[in-house]
Amino acid sequence: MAPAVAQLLYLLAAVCFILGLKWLSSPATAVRGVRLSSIGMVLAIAVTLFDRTILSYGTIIAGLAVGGAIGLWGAKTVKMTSMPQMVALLNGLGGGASLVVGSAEFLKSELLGEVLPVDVSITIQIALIIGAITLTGSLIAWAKLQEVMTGRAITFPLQKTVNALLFAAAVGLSAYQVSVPESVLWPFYVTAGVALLLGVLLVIPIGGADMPVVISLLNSYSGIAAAMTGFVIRNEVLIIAGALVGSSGIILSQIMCKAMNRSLANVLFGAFGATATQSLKSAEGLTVRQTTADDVAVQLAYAQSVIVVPGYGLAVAQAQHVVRELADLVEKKGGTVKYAIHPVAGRMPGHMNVLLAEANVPYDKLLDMDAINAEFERTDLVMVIGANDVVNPAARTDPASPIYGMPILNADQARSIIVLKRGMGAGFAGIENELFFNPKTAMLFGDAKKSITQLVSELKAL
Amino acid sequence: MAPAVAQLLYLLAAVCFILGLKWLSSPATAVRGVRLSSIGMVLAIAVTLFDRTILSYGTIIAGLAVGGAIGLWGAKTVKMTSMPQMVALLNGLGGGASLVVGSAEFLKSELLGEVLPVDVSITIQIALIIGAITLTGSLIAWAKLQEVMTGRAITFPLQKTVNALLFAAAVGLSAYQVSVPESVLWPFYVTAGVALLLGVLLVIPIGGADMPVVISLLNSYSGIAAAMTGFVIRNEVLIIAGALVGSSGIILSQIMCKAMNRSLANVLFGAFGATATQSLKSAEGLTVRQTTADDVAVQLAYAQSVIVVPGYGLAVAQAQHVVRELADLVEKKGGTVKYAIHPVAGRMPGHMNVLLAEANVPYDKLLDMDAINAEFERTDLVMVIGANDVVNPAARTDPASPIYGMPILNADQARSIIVLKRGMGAGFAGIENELFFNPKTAMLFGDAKKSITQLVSELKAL
Amino acid sequence: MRIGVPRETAAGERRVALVPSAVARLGKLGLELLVEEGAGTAAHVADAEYSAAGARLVPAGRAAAEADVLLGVQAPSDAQVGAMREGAALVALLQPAGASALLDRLSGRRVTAFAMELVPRTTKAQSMDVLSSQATVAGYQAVLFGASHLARLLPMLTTAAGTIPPGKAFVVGAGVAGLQAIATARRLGAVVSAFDVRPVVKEQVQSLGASFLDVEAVAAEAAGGYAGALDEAQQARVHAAVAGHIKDMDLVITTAQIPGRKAPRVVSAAMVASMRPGSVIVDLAADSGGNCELSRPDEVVVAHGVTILGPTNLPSTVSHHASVMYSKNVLTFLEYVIKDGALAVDLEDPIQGPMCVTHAGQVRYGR
Amino acid sequence: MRIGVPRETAAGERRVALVPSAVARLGKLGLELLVEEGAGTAAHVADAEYSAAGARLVPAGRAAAEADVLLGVQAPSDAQVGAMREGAALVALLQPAGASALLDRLSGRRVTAFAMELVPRTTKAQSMDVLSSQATVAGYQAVLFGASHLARLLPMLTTAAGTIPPGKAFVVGAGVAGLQAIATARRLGAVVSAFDVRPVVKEQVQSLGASFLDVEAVAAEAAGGYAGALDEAQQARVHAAVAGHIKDMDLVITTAQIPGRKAPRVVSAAMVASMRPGSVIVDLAADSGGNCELSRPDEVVVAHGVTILGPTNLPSTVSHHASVMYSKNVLTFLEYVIKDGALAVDLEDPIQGPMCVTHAGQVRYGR
Amino acid sequence: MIETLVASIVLFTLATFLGVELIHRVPSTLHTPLMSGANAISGITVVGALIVAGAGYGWISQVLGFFAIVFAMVNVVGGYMVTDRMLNMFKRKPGGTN
Amino acid sequence: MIETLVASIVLFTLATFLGVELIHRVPSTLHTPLMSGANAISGITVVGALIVAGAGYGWISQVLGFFAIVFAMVNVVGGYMVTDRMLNMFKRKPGGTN
Ligand SMILES: NC(=O)c1ccc[n+]([C@@H]2O[C@H](COP(=O)([O-])OP(=O)(O)OC[C@H]3O[C@@H](n4cnc5c(N)ncnc54)[C@H](OP(=O)(O)O)[C@@H]3O)[C@@H](O)[C@H]2O)c1
Ligand SMILES: NC(=O)c1ccc[n+]([C@@H]2O[C@H](COP(=O)([O-])OP(=O)(O)OC[C@H]3O[C@@H](n4cnc5c(N)ncnc54)[C@H](OP(=O)(O)O)[C@@H]3O)[C@@H](O)[C@H]2O)c1
Ligand SMILES: NC(=O)c1ccc[n+]([C@@H]2O[C@H](COP(=O)([O-])OP(=O)(O)OC[C@H]3O[C@@H](n4cnc5c(N)ncnc54)[C@H](O)[C@@H]3O)[C@@H](O)[C@H]2O)c1
Ligand SMILES: NC(=O)c1ccc[n+]([C@@H]2O[C@H](COP(=O)([O-])OP(=O)(O)OC[C@H]3O[C@@H](n4cnc5c(N)ncnc54)[C@H](O)[C@@H]3O)[C@@H](O)[C@H]2O)c1
Repeated sequence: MAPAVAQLLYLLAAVCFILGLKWLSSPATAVRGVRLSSIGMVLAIAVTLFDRTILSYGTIIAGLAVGGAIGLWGAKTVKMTSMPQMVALLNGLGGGASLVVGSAEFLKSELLGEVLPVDVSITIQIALIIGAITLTGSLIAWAKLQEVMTGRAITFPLQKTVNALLFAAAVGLSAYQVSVPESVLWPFYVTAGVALLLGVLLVIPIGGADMPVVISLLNSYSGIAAAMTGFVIRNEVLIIAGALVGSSGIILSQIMCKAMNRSLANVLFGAFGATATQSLKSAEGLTVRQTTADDVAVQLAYAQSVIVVPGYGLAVAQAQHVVRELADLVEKKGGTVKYAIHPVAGRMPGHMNVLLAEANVPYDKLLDMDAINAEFERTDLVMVIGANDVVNPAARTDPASPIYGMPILNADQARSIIVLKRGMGAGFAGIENELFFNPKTAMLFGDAKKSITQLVSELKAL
Repeated sequence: MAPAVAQLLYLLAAVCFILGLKWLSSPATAVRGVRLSSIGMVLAIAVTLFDRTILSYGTIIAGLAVGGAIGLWGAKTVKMTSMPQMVALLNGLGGGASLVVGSAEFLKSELLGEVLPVDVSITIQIALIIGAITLTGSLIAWAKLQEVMTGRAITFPLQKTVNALLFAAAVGLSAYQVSVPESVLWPFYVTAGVALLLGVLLVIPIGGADMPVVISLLNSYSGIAAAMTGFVIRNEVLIIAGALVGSSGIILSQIMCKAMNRSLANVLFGAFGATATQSLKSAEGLTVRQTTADDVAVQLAYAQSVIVVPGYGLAVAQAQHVVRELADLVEKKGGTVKYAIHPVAGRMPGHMNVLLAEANVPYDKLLDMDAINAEFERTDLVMVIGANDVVNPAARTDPASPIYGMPILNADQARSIIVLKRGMGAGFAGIENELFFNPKTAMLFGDAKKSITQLVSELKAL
Repeated sequence: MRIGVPRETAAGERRVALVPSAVARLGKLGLELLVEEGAGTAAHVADAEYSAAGARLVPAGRAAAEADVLLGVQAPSDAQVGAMREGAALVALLQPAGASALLDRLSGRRVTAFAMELVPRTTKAQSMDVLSSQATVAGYQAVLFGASHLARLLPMLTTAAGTIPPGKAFVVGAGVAGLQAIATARRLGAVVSAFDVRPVVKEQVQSLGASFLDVEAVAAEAAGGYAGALDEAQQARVHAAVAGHIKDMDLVITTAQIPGRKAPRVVSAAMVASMRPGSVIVDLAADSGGNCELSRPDEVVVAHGVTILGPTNLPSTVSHHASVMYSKNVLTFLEYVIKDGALAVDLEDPIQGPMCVTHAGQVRYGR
Repeated sequence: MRIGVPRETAAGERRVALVPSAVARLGKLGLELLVEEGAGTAAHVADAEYSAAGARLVPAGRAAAEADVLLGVQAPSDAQVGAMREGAALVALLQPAGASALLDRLSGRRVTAFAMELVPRTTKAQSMDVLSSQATVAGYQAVLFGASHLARLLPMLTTAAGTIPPGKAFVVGAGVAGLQAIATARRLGAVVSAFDVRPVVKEQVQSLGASFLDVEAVAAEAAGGYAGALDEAQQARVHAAVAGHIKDMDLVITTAQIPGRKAPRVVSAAMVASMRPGSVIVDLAADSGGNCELSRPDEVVVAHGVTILGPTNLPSTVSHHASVMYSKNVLTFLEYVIKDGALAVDLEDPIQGPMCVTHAGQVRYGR
Repeated sequence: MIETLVASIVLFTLATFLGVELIHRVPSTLHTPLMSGANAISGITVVGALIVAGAGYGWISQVLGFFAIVFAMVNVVGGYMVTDRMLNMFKRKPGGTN
Repeated sequence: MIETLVASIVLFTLATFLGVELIHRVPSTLHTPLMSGANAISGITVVGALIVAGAGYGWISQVLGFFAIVFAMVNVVGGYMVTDRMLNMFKRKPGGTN
């Protein structure tokens, strides 16, 4: 194959990656995005195989077969709930590959006694360090998520200083390696070792819940490592694809942090500061699952049946108009929305009626408890908006509870439950609500009106 | 200057252009965007001057001085209302520059008897053709906007065929030129002439109101011409900047078309089909100015004082809740919103009160005619929502009008007026309303609820 | 020139023709205002407010005798007419259609009389349009009146003591009063439907969030935006549609009128019988014949368990604001007809002309 | 076991203790239902509906004599008590506080009497809570009643006859009735403010779109979510704040109550005098002493031009829905106390205990 | 030679994609300034013009180069100035929270 | 040499900008699939691995190349498959208008 043709085909592969990434970020086109991106990958591999004067196909075929088989098997067998750790593992391997390629180039030149150009040397060192950090860092992330090791932040005194020193050491050794023309190998091994250690140390102080951000960041690193490899072997598709992943990965990490209302710095180094994470645990130590508006918006967009359970908080927030707007949007997207009115929701008889009538919610969508309770279990999504006591399962199960015996709305029977309230405040009865700790429940904290306004704009953007 | 340094500085210039373009597309950063982009330009020029072994600084200094002075003078003296034609003119010159540079390279090689590589030849031809089309096309656009020639579409029989033939001729001659090694000049001159003619012919069938789209498209062309020049002289910043402008210009043309609810094809070739543009002219031949939701949203975001004039159309559209939401948003952005209630707005006494009370608009924002009429002239923006007779100046000026003598809201005295209605339908009194033809007025057509919902999401996105 | 504001003499009339703010405005035009003592009491306006606004208080009965222009809400009593000066003017709701005796008496005293209900329903005259302003009040009050007679709640309420479904209200005749009734019933949370014979009204009804009872091929739009009478076939279709609809209604407000005719009969006795006991009908057309067969002017009729109210002067029960609005209408009219401190009667004027029922010893109404 | 539903004998009482849907539910439990002829007439429930639901119609007066459990809205007449069987049960609003004679008579006949107003205000008992259900109706009706007595319009209206500003309503005591009054006045378009001595109520008032009259350092929250009495300094501050606020009000609804005491006096005669003529006060506490100094139970007092209404039984004017809700409460109570077709009296029960005023010949109330 | 051509094509392609992604939703008030700003950037041909004019291959190059520089410079200077003037029309109002 | 380095830097810069612009607002449900998809793309090192392994410079290159290929292939194949599986979880519901 003529080099020019190969380069153009590489360019085509790069275009596949570009469009693939773009499409991946919208629900409607995501599937198409992966497909196109994988086509690009096949193309890149094929071009490489045909283009270069490959001397030993044996190793290559074996490698491709073994790697492909493992990947296939892993992807088929992994459980849906273990996806994040799977991605961590795959990412680590990607970093490992860069590390190995860099090492191979380096060792080859050393063995052949070649003197590498400075820029190649530099980029080899960068690929090496980043690849190593990605490898061990990802493995730690995997271990934390898989609960092979504790998900808690692991800190020790002077941790930041140690990390900084190690990083300086790695950089220093690399510089030494590059500047010394004669063939010395020890700085190379030490650099690799230090970088591998650094990967471990950088990730252990980060809590298990923040791992997705870390993985995304490491993913970005492995992109950069790939790009560096590209510099080394002068290959454009590696540079482009690597840089793409490098920058989009950082953006994605930032988006993820924003969705958690944190900064990237806070995620990465938060464990060293005051651990100000609010405790959202029940008396029995259960924790609630927090969610974000864009997430709920996607759920709403895909839910076929939605029930809104309004409560006193809806009235306090004066969210009746926006709720109506949200419901209209959901219906436009093809879902149905009903309102489940508990007889004592709010603070006066008919409180919810007054509000929802003001917002012109059609009367036939307001169903009282008896009319709607059987429907919950057939419902995709329940949105509990500022209600608390009226959906508290303790009324059914806990004879000691002051609300024991009060009939409640069966919100807990729905397939998925979203609760909108400001925090973990109790309702009128002043008691804890185990519904919030239900694994099917996700909490969207904030003033109900603000939250719903956000939901509306997220849903519109989808 | 070392070539590598020059190239890196060119890259920096390209980055300036990238960020400059990006920032230009948001109101908050636009000013910064132009500045950065112009810094990039200065950088690119400086690098060129220092890098190449410039033999004759005389011509260059003279050229820079003359061109800069003309540009400065033109930009300072042009009237704000003539901006579009100014841009057309500048764009034409840009295309002209590409044409001249291409010609110079071509003539040089012919004179020196050099044989150009095929790719350079090809790109020279492309630069030539596109540059020529841009030059004359832009000049025609300028002439149409400046009303030097008629703004109407100029068509003649077989126009499309002629254009196609001319285009084929230009391409054919170029191909011939490239493929014939010996020095012939006539195909070059003929190609240039045909392309210049083509520029004229392509633009004359397009109506004056669509010129901005055409200019944007020609701007995109001149970007491509610049990129081709870059191919010719092997200069990266030319390629990058040219491609950037080339693609973003096309996107911008599309956005502009979308804002006019047209397709690009319809704009370019619309004159040949049935001219289906709806007539929005008054009996006296005045035309209304149509606007779009994103435009109104920007105005709302920057208006300090807004008065909403609701009318019967608001009731018909049941837009009371969304109006309230829009007003809340405007106030959040720092503007004030008041409602001007005409005594006979709607179809029953107090019609507007009923609706706005339902949407919980605070009573102190509802001002009756006597209370608010003096405020209009101090108001940045009036939004007339489904009102008609109550803002019809004929009541003041036209004794023959059935509404003569009825006091009206002085909406026409505001600095800017937006009217939301479905079309040019009359109100209760069944008469035409000259307010709609006021130069300060822009019409946002569509059901009021839909329009306002759109405004809300546009305003949120700003 | 003297403007006289009497204390209303008609039974049950609580409004007053001019309120102090209007008195002050007229005073600025150089007019002299005479207000009878106690004229505003029933409308909750004190004599002191009138004096403060610049009026001269006169004993009851004196306004008619002294005024050049006598105002009034309802027609003056015979005594008042007798006391009026020759050539004086009169502005009030004179109900000229059935009042030829009054008109004769007025022309006998060469009074220039303007009947406020005859103000043309044109855009320009809207601010003098007492029919609209008083109908607004009537439509609002009709719903309050009906709802407080109802043995049911109008809004939907989901409570620990069960769910109360929303009440159903039905408005017949969606003119000024009918639309206001729709709006008020909607405010109270009722599910509102309406019927009218003018098809343009459908959109107006819907613009208030109510539904419209469509009857095929019924349209009786007459000149000036008023309704006309229906032919027999149309009447039959309306009858069938209303009968089918009305039996589920809790509150029915009827406001149908055809100018110059007996009010159309829309609700028959059989329809009343089909309704649930405890429902309420408010017939605003009771004194022009009634939209409901069983309504009697100013009586509370209970038939088949349904309460049928026929109030004839609801605006008067909202005496204060009804007076404020009436006064604003009269003020606008006076400002229109008074030029340079004197009445400028112009029988060719598109507004004065139709309103003037007697002038220079002639009865003009009906000629 | 036989359940008896009498025709109410108290003057002006239009409600009925059980409506047909509840009759049917109890029938399913195997109980025999006796309903006096005409028991539901005033609540617009026909005898035929009761029979259709499975009740046996008995002549007036017979229910007391035949029933094992006699229901009622108000306390039974002496004759009814006399006719009751020994050991029978009674469920009604007995107003035990001022009714020791009645209680003695009931215990004399060994009647087990449950006073519905004594149902504890706990979450669990909410569906038996007649105070809440009837207060809901009263709060709604108080606004309609007040508004239709008002010489003004409540909603803001911008019309060709001038702009009517929105009416101002003030609700004193934001308990169940007060909150409903707030909601209803808001529906009608009034600008609503409210005052209560319990600070928690502020948020509830605001959640209905009304504003709260803040008085510094006033808080009197007693057990069970009820209010307590204020000390003198607090009282003085409240007086000053209310006096400053009330003079601009068009409609005042007072609902303040302190359990077991005379209703607090919130609106003084001087305050009434400061209000605009034509305004209206509706005092829902009139029969427990009145929140307004000038109110008289069931009378219309006009003082200083202000109309003061003191309705004592507003729920009865909304007879049908008030009965539906009352009946639902009673039904829930009966389902709670009846086990296997017989009354299971349990004086230790947290709900029955407080409600049972006489049992086995003993008066338990007040012991 | 062909190598540099391919490299140029790669650059052109990437920059084209970048141009597409850069412009998303532009309020129509910014359409003209954006167009004008982009137009100024397309004046980058001035670099080409400089190279042609500076190469000193004789009078044709000189003359053509001169005109190319003048044209391109008018485009550049005029374009930026005009854009700036347009943007000065909308200054942020004080007091907004965004 | 240095020329190609600069060319590589130019490419890297452009692609970096492009990466930044490509990702805008991603619903959080797509965060993991997107991350996983991007991760699969970073498996492009497989190209490097192939070149290293195929060059045939002796056993070290062979062995290291083999492992590099295996690692990278697992990353690529696993990455795409996993992403696809995740995306299959949300299929559009029928009847929606968007
Ligand atoms: N209906 C009646 O007649 C009546 C009368 C008296 C008492 N009650 C009692 O009131 C209760 C009613 O139950 P419910 O479920 O409606 O209400 P609830 O149990 O009182 O719970 C209301 C919840 O809303 C949340 N909230 C408050 N303000 C909010 C805001 N601005 N945005 C978002 N969330 C907000 C609060 O949590 P955060 O603080 O965490 O946000 C609170 O947990 C029952 O216990 C009932 O017995 C009813
Ligand atoms: N207030 C009263 O008591 C009363 C009573 C009777 C008559 N009137 C008369 O009614 C008139 C009131 O004036 P006005 O300015 O309120 O109304 P108007 O003059 O009747 O004009 C209403 C305008 O709204 C537009 N429209 C209708 N539906 C719409 C929708 N869904 N979305 C957006 N626009 C819509 C219509 O234009 P398109 O068709 O182009 O959309 C129409 O031009 C006066 O002439 C008055 O005299 C008033
Ligand atoms: N141009 C203006 O400025 C102006 C001013 C005031 C009123 N108007 C218009 O004048 C019209 C009449 O108003 P009005 O309230 O005085 O009317 P009205 O009192 O004469 O009649 C009330 C309503 O009853 C309806 N009606 C008549 N016969 C009926 C029947 N058999 N069944 C059902 N409905 C029947 C009429 O159509 C009318 O809507 C309205 O449309 C109003 O908008 C216009
Ligand atoms: N847990 C439950 O399920 C449940 C059920 C029913 C009622 N409740 C609660 O019980 C409380 C009492 O309700 P209610 O309506 O029967 O009360 P109520 O009729 O006893 O009193 C009415 C209101 O008057 C107020 N008040 C007393 N003195 C006052 C004064 N001097 N000035 C102003 N206001 C004064 C009280 O605070 C109360 O809000 C309410 O808060 C209600 O929510 C709770």
